[in-house]
Amino acid sequence: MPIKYPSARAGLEGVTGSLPAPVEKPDAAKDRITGLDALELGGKSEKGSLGKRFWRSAWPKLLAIGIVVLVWQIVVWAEWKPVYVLPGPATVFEDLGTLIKTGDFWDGVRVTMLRAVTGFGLAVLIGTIVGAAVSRFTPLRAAIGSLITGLQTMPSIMWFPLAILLFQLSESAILFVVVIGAAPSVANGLISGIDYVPRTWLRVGQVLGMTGFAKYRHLILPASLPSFISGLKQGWAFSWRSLMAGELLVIVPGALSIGVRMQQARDLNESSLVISFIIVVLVIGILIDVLFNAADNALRKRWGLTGS
Amino acid sequence: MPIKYPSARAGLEGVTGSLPAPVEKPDAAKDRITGLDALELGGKSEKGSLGKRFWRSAWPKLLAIGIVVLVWQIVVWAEWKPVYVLPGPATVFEDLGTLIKTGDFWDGVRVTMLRAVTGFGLAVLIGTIVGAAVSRFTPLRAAIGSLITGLQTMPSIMWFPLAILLFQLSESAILFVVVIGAAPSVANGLISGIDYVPRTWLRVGQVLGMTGFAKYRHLILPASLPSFISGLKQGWAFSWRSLMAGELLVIVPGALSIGVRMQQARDLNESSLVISFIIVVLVIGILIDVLFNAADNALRKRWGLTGS
Amino acid sequence: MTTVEADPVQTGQAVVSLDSVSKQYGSGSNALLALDKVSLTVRKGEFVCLLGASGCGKSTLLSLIAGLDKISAGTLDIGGRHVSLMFQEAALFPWLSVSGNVELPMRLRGVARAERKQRAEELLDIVRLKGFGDKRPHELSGGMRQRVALARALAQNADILLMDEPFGALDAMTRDILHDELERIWREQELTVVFVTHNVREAVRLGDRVILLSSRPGRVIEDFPVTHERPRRIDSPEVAGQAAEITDRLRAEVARHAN
Amino acid sequence: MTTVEADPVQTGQAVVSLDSVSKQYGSGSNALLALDKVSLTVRKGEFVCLLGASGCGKSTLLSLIAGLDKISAGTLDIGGRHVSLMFQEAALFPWLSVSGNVELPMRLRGVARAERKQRAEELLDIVRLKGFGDKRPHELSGGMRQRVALARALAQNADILLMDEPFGALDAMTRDILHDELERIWREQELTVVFVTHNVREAVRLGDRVILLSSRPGRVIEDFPVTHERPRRIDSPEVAGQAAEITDRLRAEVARHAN
Amino acid sequence: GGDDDKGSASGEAGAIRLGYFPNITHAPALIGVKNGLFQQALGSTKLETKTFNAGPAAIEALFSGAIDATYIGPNPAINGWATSKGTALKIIAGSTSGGAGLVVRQGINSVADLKGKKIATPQLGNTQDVALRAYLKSNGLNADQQGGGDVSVLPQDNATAVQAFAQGAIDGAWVPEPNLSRMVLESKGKILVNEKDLWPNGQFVTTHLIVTQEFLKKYPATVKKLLQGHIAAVKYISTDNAGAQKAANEQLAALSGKPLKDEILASAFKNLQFTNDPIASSLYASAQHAEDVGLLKPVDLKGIYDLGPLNELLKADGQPAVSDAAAS
Ligand SMILES: Nc1ncnc2c1ncn2[C@@H]1O[C@H](COP(=O)(O)OP(=O)(O)OP(=O)(O)O)[C@@H](O)[C@H]1O
Ligand SMILES: Nc1ncnc2c1ncn2[C@@H]1O[C@H](COP(=O)(O)OP(=O)(O)OP(=O)(O)O)[C@@H](O)[C@H]1O
Ligand SMILES: [Mg+2]
Ligand SMILES: [Mg+2]
Repeated sequence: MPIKYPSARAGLEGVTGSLPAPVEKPDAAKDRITGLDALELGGKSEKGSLGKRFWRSAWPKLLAIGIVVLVWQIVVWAEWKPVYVLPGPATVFEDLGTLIKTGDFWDGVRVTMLRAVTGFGLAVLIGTIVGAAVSRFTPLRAAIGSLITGLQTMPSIMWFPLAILLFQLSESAILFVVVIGAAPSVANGLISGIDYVPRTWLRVGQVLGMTGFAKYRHLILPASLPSFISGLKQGWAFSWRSLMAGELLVIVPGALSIGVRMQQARDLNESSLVISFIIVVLVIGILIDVLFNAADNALRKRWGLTGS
Repeated sequence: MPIKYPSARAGLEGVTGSLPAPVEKPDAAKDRITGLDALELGGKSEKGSLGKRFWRSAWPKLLAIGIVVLVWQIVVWAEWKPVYVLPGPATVFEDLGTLIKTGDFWDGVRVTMLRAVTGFGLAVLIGTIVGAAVSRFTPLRAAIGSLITGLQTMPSIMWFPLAILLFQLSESAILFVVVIGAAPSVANGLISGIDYVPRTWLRVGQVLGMTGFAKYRHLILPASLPSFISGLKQGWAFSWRSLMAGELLVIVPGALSIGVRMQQARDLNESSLVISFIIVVLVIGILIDVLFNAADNALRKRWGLTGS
Repeated sequence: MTTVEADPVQTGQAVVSLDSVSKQYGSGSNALLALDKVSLTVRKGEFVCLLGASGCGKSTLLSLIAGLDKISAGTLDIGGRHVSLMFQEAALFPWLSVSGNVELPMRLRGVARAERKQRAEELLDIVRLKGFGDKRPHELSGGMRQRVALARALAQNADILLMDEPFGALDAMTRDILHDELERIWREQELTVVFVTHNVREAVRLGDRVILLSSRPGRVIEDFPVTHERPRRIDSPEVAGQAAEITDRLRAEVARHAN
Repeated sequence: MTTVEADPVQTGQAVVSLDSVSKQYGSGSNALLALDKVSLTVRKGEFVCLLGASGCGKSTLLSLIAGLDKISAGTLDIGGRHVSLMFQEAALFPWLSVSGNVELPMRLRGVARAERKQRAEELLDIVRLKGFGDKRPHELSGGMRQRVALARALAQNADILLMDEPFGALDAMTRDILHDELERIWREQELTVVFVTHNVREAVRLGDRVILLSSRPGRVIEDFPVTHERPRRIDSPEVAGQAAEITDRLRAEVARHAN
Repeated sequence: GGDDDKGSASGEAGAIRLGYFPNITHAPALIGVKNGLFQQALGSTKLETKTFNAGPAAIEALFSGAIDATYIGPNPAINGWATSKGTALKIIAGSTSGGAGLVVRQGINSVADLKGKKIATPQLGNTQDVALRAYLKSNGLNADQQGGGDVSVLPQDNATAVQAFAQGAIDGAWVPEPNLSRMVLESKGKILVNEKDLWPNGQFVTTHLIVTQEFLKKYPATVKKLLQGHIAAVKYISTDNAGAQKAANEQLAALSGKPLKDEILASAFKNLQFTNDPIASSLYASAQHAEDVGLLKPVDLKGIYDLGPLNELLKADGQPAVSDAAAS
């Protein structure tokens, strides 16, 4: 197969003409090439104002949203289902607008996010410790390695009896459900990351005299970070889903958590409200993913994995 | 830090004595060393009868189970909670024994596993395609990359209205819930694997003229396999959990699926039955994890990641 | 220091032509000009050796020719020919056995199974690794891996073969053998070769021309034609003589850079 | 072919002693005897060079001494000394910058921040990479990475320094400079060095002894003491002379093996 | 809670933890909490409330000692009684009667038309499920527990059932209020069977109040005060129906973020009857039906009621006493 790289050359042939002939001062030449580079890499470079950069990453999202809303609206116009079953975008966005204008809603978001962050934090802590321990001690791995995935397949709802037994009807019961839902993912991500640390690095670590904690701190954790982050991402998804179920365990009058509101919307069969909450949950999920992605991208850049 | 490796030498110093002095025929020497190696590596080698190998991986599990059962029994004896809330192991195992002796139960397992496998298979297919597409096309990634994690955070129960809308109350509705629960994990695993394919390999692939499908077949997929497998593992957990919820959607006359039976046990507040089902679900989860681990170990062996 | 335009005496068709090619990594304060207006023409069937200090841009130049990186300015043309690049690191795929790695380029071309098995065996024999086909890359020594990478590059059947210090990890004897083999293949298949090395004698032993690059930024500073008749021997007085001459030039350049 | 017992003339304290050490990889039909009853003593402050064909077991020997692999038979003793090993591949950590990589061994020893920053700069200066401290490993050329690995190995302050083809990817001039630096550090810090190379002249330039290994299985076949006075020059007639002698011996061994 | 031993000598707890559902069939609880009727009656004993979405969860909490008393439907109570072998709980008062029935789509006009149709119930073996199965059986139709038979009975939670009915995925459902009203008003369903019509006096228990036996034994005085609050709430509903509807709906809104629509609220209140009478006969009959259709192992319900304290209070208030006898 011939190797072609038209983009590389196409962009440059035009540029060449504008390059003045031999330049003596290397600094000047450097500057010019910097300029050219910026031009050439325009589509990819990290430069440009914050607004532009934001726009560049935002337009495909907006387009995607636009298409979904359009299709949805068409289906509604086609009257495939009665509007109380499948309300149109206008209705839903109106409801959503009213919803997010209430302070109650934001109180609920606060309550839920607080639980999510606490639970997830705990899950990360526990998952990391368990994952590190399991991948370190062979008998432990044999003993509970598979149990970790086993636990993960348990529907949150099955933990309710145990949660109530252990923590009564308290916030701790919710946290318990969240942690037990998310920690296995975190542990699994770490274990699989550790298992795939290249042998050469392990040998380098051994030669550098790394043992115990230092080995984890300076070698295993950074080397398994990519897999760990993807474990965290999955763990987040699990913890959020567990939380939505777990919040039904204890209902504190006052600020209503998202989980309760969602369940109520479902119980009341208010399609428009249900869809509103789907959107709210999606948006929160996406925002969190954006955070993870930022971490991931920073990491890939440091490792030299960006660019072709 | 001094580097010590007592285990390496400790084992050998004893052995040295039994080594006859200079041997002329290299083949004979080779054989002898093979023997010594086998001795030295006894604890780790893959040799030994199937039964022995099985026992070696099984004892820590059995020990762990033993400890859990013991603690449980002690808590029950201590009468922390009445037995109808926390029944003892004997009661539960008796119930479990009765349960698994019924043909109905196995029919249910069959129905559920069939759904799980179908749903998971579909999820893998869709997740792989979506993951490959997303990591390939930058605008697509910008558009729906984050949506994937967003979807994952959606509790399965929120998909019920949509599932009913699209598929009425059919098996397809269950599959829909399972697939939408699991596919994002699979896609995410693949995406993160692809993102971390070392740059050198990508460059080698480019030089070898890999493009399009061939590139995925011969480079991207094998290189991202570790992360992909861990994505599959997570995807399995999600699909199983979604299935347990999804099975409550449709009850097909004939055999009662595990999800329905579990829900019923809970509805009837039969602690002993609930625990029995927790055990059943755990065992299924663990068995599946063992399969994944087998794949993972084979992979690590091929990649040269086993041993120190 | 002015740029020396490479002007080969041969009259074959230009296969690789670079015209004031520059390559800059990074941007802003972090920018590094790796290659500065390099002009170079390699003709069909030529064997060109590249010499230069560590970090002067030799690997960069090869990856530009192979189309792996974008050039920052200038023009580069290889006329759509097939290029094969042997990297400085072996970069074998760990999920394939040794012969799997060698067979891969043939699989991609759709060569039949039996044929590529046989060809892979031939190639492993050429690089003196007969019987290692079933091993995994991690079971090989550093020099062995490099040789597998060579076999893989040869399996590509490309028109242009770019080689980045291919024999750096080999002992003198194995290297001598591979020199002979490479020369034979180059002749038989009328390959065009661009060969990076740090061993000046090796360059004179193999090359039709030896090109010297300066450091930071990399520029072509000298183009030595090598005219001794082939087959040459690496320890022959002619080779040693010209090598000494080139070494002096290189030494002067490195000294200049150090100041 | 009988095993030649290394019997150095020096009388210093034995720092590394191997007694009929064998190393076998794999088992059963897949077994490969990499080292066969290697006996070797390295004394305090000695600079020992290892030579041998590609795949003969040089890297294996170093990793056994460093305790990275288990020996299959025999005894090996380094008296619990600190060992530092510079691998054949640079093996830098991609998540650390260049100076981060160099500082790492000092961080592990608990050296204070300011001190290790300064020491890292010194070391980078020694390997001629001043100003590259903030780069990431992937931004370096192959030879530059190797030099960073050297700086990292030196930062370990070990008693025994094992080096696996440390200068394989360097041009002659940079290598000459590093020879001088390495020799200086070795003297000043009274290091014991085991140095693997394919460059016979380099071995004679640096070593107190040059040890020749045979191929498959690896055995010690010859132990050449190098007695020319230091400082030596790599292109001096004495070095060239002894190098030629050793090369002949090596060539004979490789030829024997090829039959 | 029950562990807070302040004044246990006088039979009074420091606090009582009461469970109920944010559901219109629990109106006395909603109103009692909203209007402070419980707290008023309890005096210095602190009232802590917990809400649940389903009976099994409430029983779970009761079993684990997370709550002391709860409003609950008859079937979870029977199940709790059965699994604990009559040691965990006692029914101490009635709360709600009526408000359930079979809603079907237009075009189904008789029992015979149900043949081959899909009918949902909230869960296998719950009150409505048993009622449907018993009704089908008495009309010569059979339905097995796996969803097969002449009529396909599908356990589905109320939200899913209402949704499925709206989309035509099921042909009907035997559900409690307010789902009943919602299916009629929103999805144009029609009531084929009002469960009321199947019971003597049109009365059958929908919700009642239970308490753990331990708490009852330890703090009889507190239980009595709780009952006082309950009686006051029931009384308030009968004296000021509009005010009661408003209070109930406000409490619902506080708990779930959204009030019921007025028309549904009104319709539901009309179908429901709030009474202190636990209508014991319907509980026994329902249990008997469950046994008949094979959904309940024979269970001795003797002693499940402890109506002594309630009757004392009713007497003091000049209301007629209620009975725990099988037939009234
Ligand atoms: N990906 C990169 N990002 C930034 N700088 C780079 C990158 N690759 C190479 N460089 C820089 O470009 C210069 C030339 O590198 P190159 O790898 O081409 O050198 P080289 O001549 O091959 O050296 P060696 O003989 O040591 O392999 C070096 O200074 C290096 O630091
Ligand atoms: N992990 C391993 N598993 C199996 N065989 C191995 C392994 N490592 C090395 N070998 C084999 O041991 C022999 C010696 O390898 P070693 O790496 O020590 O050679 P070397 O002398 O360093 O060669 P080079 O000069 O090419 O680096 C080789 O034949 C190699 O195939
Ligand atoms: Mg290079
Ligand atoms: Mg080696």
